[in-house]
Amino acid sequence: MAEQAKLTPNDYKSGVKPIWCPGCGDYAVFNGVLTALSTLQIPFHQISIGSGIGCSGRFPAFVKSFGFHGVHGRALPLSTGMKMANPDLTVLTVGGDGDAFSIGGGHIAHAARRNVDVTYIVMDNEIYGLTKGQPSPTSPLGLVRKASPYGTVEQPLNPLPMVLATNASFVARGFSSRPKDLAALIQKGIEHKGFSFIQVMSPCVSFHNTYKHFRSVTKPLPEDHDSSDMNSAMKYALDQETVWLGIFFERQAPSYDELQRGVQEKVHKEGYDVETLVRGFLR
Amino acid sequence: MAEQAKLTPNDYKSGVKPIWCPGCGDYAVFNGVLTALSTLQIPFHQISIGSGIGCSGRFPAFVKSFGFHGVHGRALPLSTGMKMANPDLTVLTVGGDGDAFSIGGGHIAHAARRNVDVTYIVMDNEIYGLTKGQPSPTSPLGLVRKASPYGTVEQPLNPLPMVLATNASFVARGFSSRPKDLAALIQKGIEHKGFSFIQVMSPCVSFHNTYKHFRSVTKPLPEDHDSSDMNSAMKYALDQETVWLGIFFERQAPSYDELQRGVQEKVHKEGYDVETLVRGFLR
Amino acid sequence: MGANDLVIRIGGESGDGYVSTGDILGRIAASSGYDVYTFRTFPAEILGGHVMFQLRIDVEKVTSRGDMLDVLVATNQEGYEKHHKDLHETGLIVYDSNSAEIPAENTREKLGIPVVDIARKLKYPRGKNAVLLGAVVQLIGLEVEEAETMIMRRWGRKSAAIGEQNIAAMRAGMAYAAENWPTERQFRLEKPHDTESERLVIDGNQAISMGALAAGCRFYAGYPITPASSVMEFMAKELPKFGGVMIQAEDEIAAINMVVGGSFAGKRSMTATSGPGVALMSETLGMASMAEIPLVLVDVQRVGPSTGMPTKTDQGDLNLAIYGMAGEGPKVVLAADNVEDCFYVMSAAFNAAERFQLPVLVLSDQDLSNRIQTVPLFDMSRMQQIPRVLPEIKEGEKYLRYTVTENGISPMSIPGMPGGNYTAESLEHKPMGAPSHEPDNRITQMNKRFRKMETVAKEMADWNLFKYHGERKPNIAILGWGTSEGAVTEAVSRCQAKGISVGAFYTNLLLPLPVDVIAEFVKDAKVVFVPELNYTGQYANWLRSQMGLESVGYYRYDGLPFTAGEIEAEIEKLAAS
Amino acid sequence: MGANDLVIRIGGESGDGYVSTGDILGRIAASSGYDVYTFRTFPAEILGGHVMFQLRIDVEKVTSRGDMLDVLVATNQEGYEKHHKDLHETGLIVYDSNSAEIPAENTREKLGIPVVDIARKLKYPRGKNAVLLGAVVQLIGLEVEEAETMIMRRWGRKSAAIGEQNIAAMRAGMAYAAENWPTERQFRLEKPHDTESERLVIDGNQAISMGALAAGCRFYAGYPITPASSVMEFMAKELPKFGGVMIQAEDEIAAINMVVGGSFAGKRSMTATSGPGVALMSETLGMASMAEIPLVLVDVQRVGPSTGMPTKTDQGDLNLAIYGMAGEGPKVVLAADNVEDCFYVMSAAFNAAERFQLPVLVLSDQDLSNRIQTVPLFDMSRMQQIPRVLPEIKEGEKYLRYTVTENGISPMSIPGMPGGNYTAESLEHKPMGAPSHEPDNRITQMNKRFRKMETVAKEMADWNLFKYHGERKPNIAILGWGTSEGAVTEAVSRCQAKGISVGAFYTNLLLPLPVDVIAEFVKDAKVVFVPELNYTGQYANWLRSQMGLESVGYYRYDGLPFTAGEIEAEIEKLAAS
Ligand SMILES: Cc1ncc(C[n+]2csc(CCOP(=O)(O)OP(=O)(O)O)c2C)c(N)n1
Ligand SMILES: Cc1ncc(C[n+]2csc(CCOP(=O)(O)OP(=O)(O)O)c2C)c(N)n1
Ligand code: SF4
Ligand code: SF4
Ligand SMILES: [Mg+2]
Ligand SMILES: [Mg+2]
Repeated sequence: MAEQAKLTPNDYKSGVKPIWCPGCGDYAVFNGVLTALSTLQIPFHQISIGSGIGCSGRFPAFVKSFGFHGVHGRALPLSTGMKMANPDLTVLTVGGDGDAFSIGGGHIAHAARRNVDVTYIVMDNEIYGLTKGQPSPTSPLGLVRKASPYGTVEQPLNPLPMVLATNASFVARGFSSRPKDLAALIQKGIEHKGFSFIQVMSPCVSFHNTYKHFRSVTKPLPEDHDSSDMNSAMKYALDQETVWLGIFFERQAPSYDELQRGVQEKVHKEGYDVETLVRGFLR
Repeated sequence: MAEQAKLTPNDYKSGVKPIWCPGCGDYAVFNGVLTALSTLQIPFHQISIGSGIGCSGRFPAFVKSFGFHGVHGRALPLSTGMKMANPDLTVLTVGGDGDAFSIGGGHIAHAARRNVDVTYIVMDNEIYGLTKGQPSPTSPLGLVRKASPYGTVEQPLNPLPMVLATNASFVARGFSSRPKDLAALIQKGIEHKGFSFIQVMSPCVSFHNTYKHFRSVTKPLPEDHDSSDMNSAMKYALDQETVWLGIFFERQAPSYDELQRGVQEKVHKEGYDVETLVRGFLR
Repeated sequence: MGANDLVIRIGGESGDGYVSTGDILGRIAASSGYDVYTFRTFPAEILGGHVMFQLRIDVEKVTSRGDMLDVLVATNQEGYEKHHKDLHETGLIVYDSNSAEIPAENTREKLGIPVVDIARKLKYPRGKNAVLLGAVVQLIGLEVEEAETMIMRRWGRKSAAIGEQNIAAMRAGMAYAAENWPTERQFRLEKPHDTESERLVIDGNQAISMGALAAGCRFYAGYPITPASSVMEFMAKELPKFGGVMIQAEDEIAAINMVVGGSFAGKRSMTATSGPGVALMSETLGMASMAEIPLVLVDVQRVGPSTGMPTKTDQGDLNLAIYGMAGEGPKVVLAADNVEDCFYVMSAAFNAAERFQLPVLVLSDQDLSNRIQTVPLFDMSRMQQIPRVLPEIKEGEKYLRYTVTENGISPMSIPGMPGGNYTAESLEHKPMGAPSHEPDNRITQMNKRFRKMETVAKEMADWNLFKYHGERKPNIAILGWGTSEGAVTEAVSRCQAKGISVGAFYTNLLLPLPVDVIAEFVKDAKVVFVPELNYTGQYANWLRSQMGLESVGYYRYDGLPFTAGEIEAEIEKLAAS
Repeated sequence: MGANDLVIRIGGESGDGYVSTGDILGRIAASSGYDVYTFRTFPAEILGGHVMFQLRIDVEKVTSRGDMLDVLVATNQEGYEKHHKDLHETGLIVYDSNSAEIPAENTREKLGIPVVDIARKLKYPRGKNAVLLGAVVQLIGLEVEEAETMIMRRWGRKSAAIGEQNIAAMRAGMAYAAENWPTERQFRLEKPHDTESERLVIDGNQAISMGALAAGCRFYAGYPITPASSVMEFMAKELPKFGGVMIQAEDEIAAINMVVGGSFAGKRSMTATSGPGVALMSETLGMASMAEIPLVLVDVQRVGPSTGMPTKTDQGDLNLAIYGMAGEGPKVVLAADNVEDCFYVMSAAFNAAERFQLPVLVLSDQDLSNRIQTVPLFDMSRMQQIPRVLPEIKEGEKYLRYTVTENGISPMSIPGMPGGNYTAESLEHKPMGAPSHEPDNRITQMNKRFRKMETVAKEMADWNLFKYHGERKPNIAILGWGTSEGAVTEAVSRCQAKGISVGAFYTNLLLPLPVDVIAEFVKDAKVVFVPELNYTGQYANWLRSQMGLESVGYYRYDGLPFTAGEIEAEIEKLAAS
């Protein structure tokens, strides 16, 4: 084989044109992923991206990699299946805040406790983009939309403390307006062995444009934040004033595929086959 | 009407005999609920109890009240419907750790952020009782059961920090071996206007007997814990050594029915009816 | 030249406002006394992308989107390329001559309008839409006053000045068309036949929502999904005004369980979703059937399977509605046949749910949900509410929730009723509600529950749920359901005019199927014809399974509704063979 | 007196170990060369409560649970009260005379054994079960050596001493029975006909699990649910030994999505659940159909709707399996007819899934899942694997995942294949996988996907999925499916012996229905008889919808499996009319 040329971010584009609105925050995430993949030089055929339904869920088709645009809210179980059936793959999971925290809200804790080695990037625009602007679980209180004509009365969820509380092994937050930091976070998430959760504040220019807001309230986590300290991570995550960016928490722990491989090795018996198993049930 | 005699805890028994195994922790929860109801002297017909499937899910039938033994994992949405359609009711929601944190894991955050005025009592036995002993999301690491013959490799979830992270307005933990404290917690949960979450360590004597374990690791929350302080609540909830008992966190906030009533009052128009509405669409 | 009926299509870039231009055009026609019927497509892109808006205007009742186009308004080159094939030989192309060029091989009449130039001249570049609107108003002969009123109502809503600017642009468009197009070649409509009667201009989802409110719905929980979201949004706005509650749930499973809880607690409760949501709800639907909880679920069908084509129409969920349950329990399935029907069918749905204590599914579809139609003002006297059968609670006697009765209906108490306490049960249960797995009790309760289906069939036969079009004893008997009614009705009329013996029967009630009524209708038919918007012929299959009825099918599954023309052609083929 | 066939039932308190006593009895008989077949009930209580265990022993093949009892072992009063009505007039009651009293009006033979006293005398009160076991072993004439071996294998597993104590108790029971019961009145079984051939003693869920492993399943995700949990538990134990993975998911929706992901990534993947789980999975099943993902879903049916009666059997999910999808897409539905079948049907299931790239549902049921049967050692040569069609990836050419082919099967690449990258798509899509809502493309892809169903019908016709019992051209043609096969087969033999022209046809393949094969079978029949364990006659309905076939139904829906006797009676009624 000829010597492999270094793959550029552009090489990771599938050629399918993103259908996002001009200015959508998801473009920055897209570019961040392309950059991270090219930095890590992961071969196309070793990448697999699972997603649910939403503007953000359209992501996989745009990347030159394997992908699966599944049903709404089940991107994590889908990706868990991929990774556990084929641990050699680099698996990304992508989707929106509705996909992740509303219909799919039950799955995050379980991916976290298994420590499935996938990188979950949630493009949080605090709105349902694809269905044209209904409030999402992260929408601010009082948001007026067609589905909330008198303003939402439900408190927004703050996903980071919730994910931290699952003891997930990598928890971070990025912002589409800080593309370089974002690309670096995504890269670190991919490099992290185990479950990586990255919330990206990714504004929806069409139904809830929050660029200005987040530009004013975001800040990189202070230098002295110790990302192995859960209490510190929790404190910054719970902060109601500043939306901190960066890696909140990180710990090393065996990933689910490693743990399962461990079990396989433990129970491995030379020459064991279905015939042996069946004969164990002879009368 | 004749003067109402005071209702005793026993009066709140429906007469249907609980099918739980002798010694099951759920009996203590049952008694705690009877006691709380009789302390509060809530009339039978004003109580409604929603549950999912599990040993614990059989609960409603045993109480003299309205009840709904629904499907697995949906006790909270079911109860939300009850309360919001009929805000005069005192609504309890009961179920197991599988019902609550596994199949139903996506609903807690939403009941919390709506601040639905129901009291959710999770009988956490760290096991699937009704289906005969499969590990649950709260089962300890390494638990060997038929479904985990080589020991579980998934980290257990710690529900309290997760619920705290949703900013739920009342978060507490009890233990079946402390029936008095438990009854008091349940009473406070019912009195609290808004979403009350009570995790009860309720051992399963048949498939995972944890009485001894919890007797040794539980302790009432220290006197100086300030239950309005989220950071303190989180610290005690995250504690890996001691399983603290009591009210971790409590805050006053309008409940969902109050918020919705607010909207109704705001938009109320005298004389408005469907005919008026329809005529607004005349060509 | 004067026409009874015109089909006008606007093709262009989404986001440029052409859809709302089409909408205004429809409202001008409607307020002038015409009947209108709209049809549109959605782009693949989130914003932008090609879109078309079609409007049919008739001097009297219009029931389908129409076949070929009389007027094509091409706002850009794509607008011409994509649609010119659908234009009548005698049709007219109106186009923005600043943005599109009509190729030499075109044989149709055309009128280019320098829309951009005209708008620029008015110093109001955003007036492009109004210029084109004016041109069309002029060409088809609508009243300028009506047009001005509508423009003010829509574009002038936020600022009267903008309204005025658009009126000026509209007048400029009119003037240009008047100057550049000979009066005798105008596509002038005859005067409308009925300008007096009160008529509504609404789409199917609005009709469903108003129907639900009129039927007494006071609790709604839902989850956004195209094309059902607008029901939820309507209810969000209106329910609080009626003291009701609408909850946007975290997912469909939560929504349906909230609905179950709301209904249990005594409120008429509903949700609306589309296929994927119905699939998710099916576990709880079975529970509602078992626990005997009234509820209404509207399925606004879209193209499946799975995410499919969310903005396209289909009748692919009939199987799911009828059969989508683990195990077996009673339920009722209804379908709405047209926009007007969407209103009244909700009354039947809630009454069936409450009367028989079971889940009721109502099938609508993307086309019905989105199309705007003129319909007669609703008749509220048709919305009588049949209440839940409440128990008489007797002192000292235990109330038995699942009492075994002859008609299967057991009086149902409501939380808050003294002495009425019981536990609704998803397990098989005894009359008092406690779980039981005794074989005999099981048989008794199954029989009781299924007796409700006989009661449903008996009682609902009188609920005005059947429609006949054309002959009552035709040679060609058409059995259709739901959204196809309009196109089929029109095709039946046309074929009758040609001397073909044809008639169509539509029933809102699909489960239980009114077998006797259908048998009577098809008794003397030479052929039974079943057109459906799906691949496998689900209704034909249902008819065969329920009554052994053989039929000839005609299936469309490309996401588009039927045209009257294609049904007409099929009928003619059958008549000829 | 020597019998070919004995039906023995033990009735008593759950938790007292009588179920495992029955189980050991069965294993003694099986290891002695008899054919056995068990049937049991479950108590309502979590622990404790009344339970019965039934065992049928035959000198040759046994296919159903039997009709009336030959021996009733009553371990307490309830054990007598609940079951004595099911005892043959000539049957024997063996009872613990310390715990139960047989009322005077009893007309059957009885043998009271002071079980408690005997056990106490042995200073081993827990030996009660072994005492009773010994009595039965003696009465029906099983070999004492086999009995001792089995006791050691089971009760002596943990401690040899306990095993020995139980053997002593068993011998005491034998001795008591020998002394107190005249040899000539013993219920002695004839010698078994075949003691040589290798036979397995397993239940349906074990057969399914082993079948899955033999069929190459290497990824399993599931969620506990009665009566499917033991498949998951079996896989948890065995899969890691084969380098596979079993995940207990957080719910059924997660489970099926993991399975989709696992299959997409290249492993033969499955899940097993029961009705409520299937309902929850139906959204994702539609997605698998759309995205063309192979997967196997086993539905171990229980009584519905909803939570229903989880420990009772039913055939109520056929409709759901066939029709439970939003919109329309190809899938395959299979049913297992007996315990042996459970093994082989998994091969067909995985081969169909992989070959045709679609979801395959396998219907089993509570009775099949739990009953322990002697079956011939599995023939591994019948488990050949048909692989997925992989693409040939060509340099510089874009791989088209959903290529339009004649047989509908598009070569499917696997993550990890260089150049094979594509996106599996739940939206309607173009051949390369990108979403599309173009009408023409929709038609092309729908046709392509549904062509797979024709290919399925053609290819699977040769997969050995049809069984005939009795006459091939009978007057009374029985069409059954699944778990009823055993009882029906037995009834057919009995009726044939009485000179009735009767035969039964069973197909594992229910969707697509092998219409031609069935038509051929029923061609000359006077009547088609369809017995089912459900209320509405789902298979009969399916037959009518697919081929207009009219039939006489016989439905049982009380949670119990058929007996051969009741089917026999129905056949005789039909023969007489
Ligand atoms: C089961 C199901 N329910 C609902 C929908 C409709 N739906 C599509 S995307 C979406 C939410 C989109 O919001 P989010 O996940 O935040 O993604 P975004 O579009 O904002 O990126 C919904 C409700 C669906 N496709 N499937
Ligand atoms: C949809 C569905 N899936 C699975 C089941 C089976 N099931 C019944 S109870 C239960 C879990 C019980 O565990 P938990 O919720 O902890 O309650 P416990 O019995 O321990 O009180 C399961 C999985 C079901 N009834 N429905
Ligand atoms: S609607 Fe919002 S989220 Fe969707 S593509 Fe447009 S900007 Fe992005
Ligand atoms: S199995 Fe466990 S949880 Fe269930 S009733 Fe018995 S002790 Fe309680
Ligand atoms: Mg979003
Ligand atoms: Mg539990």
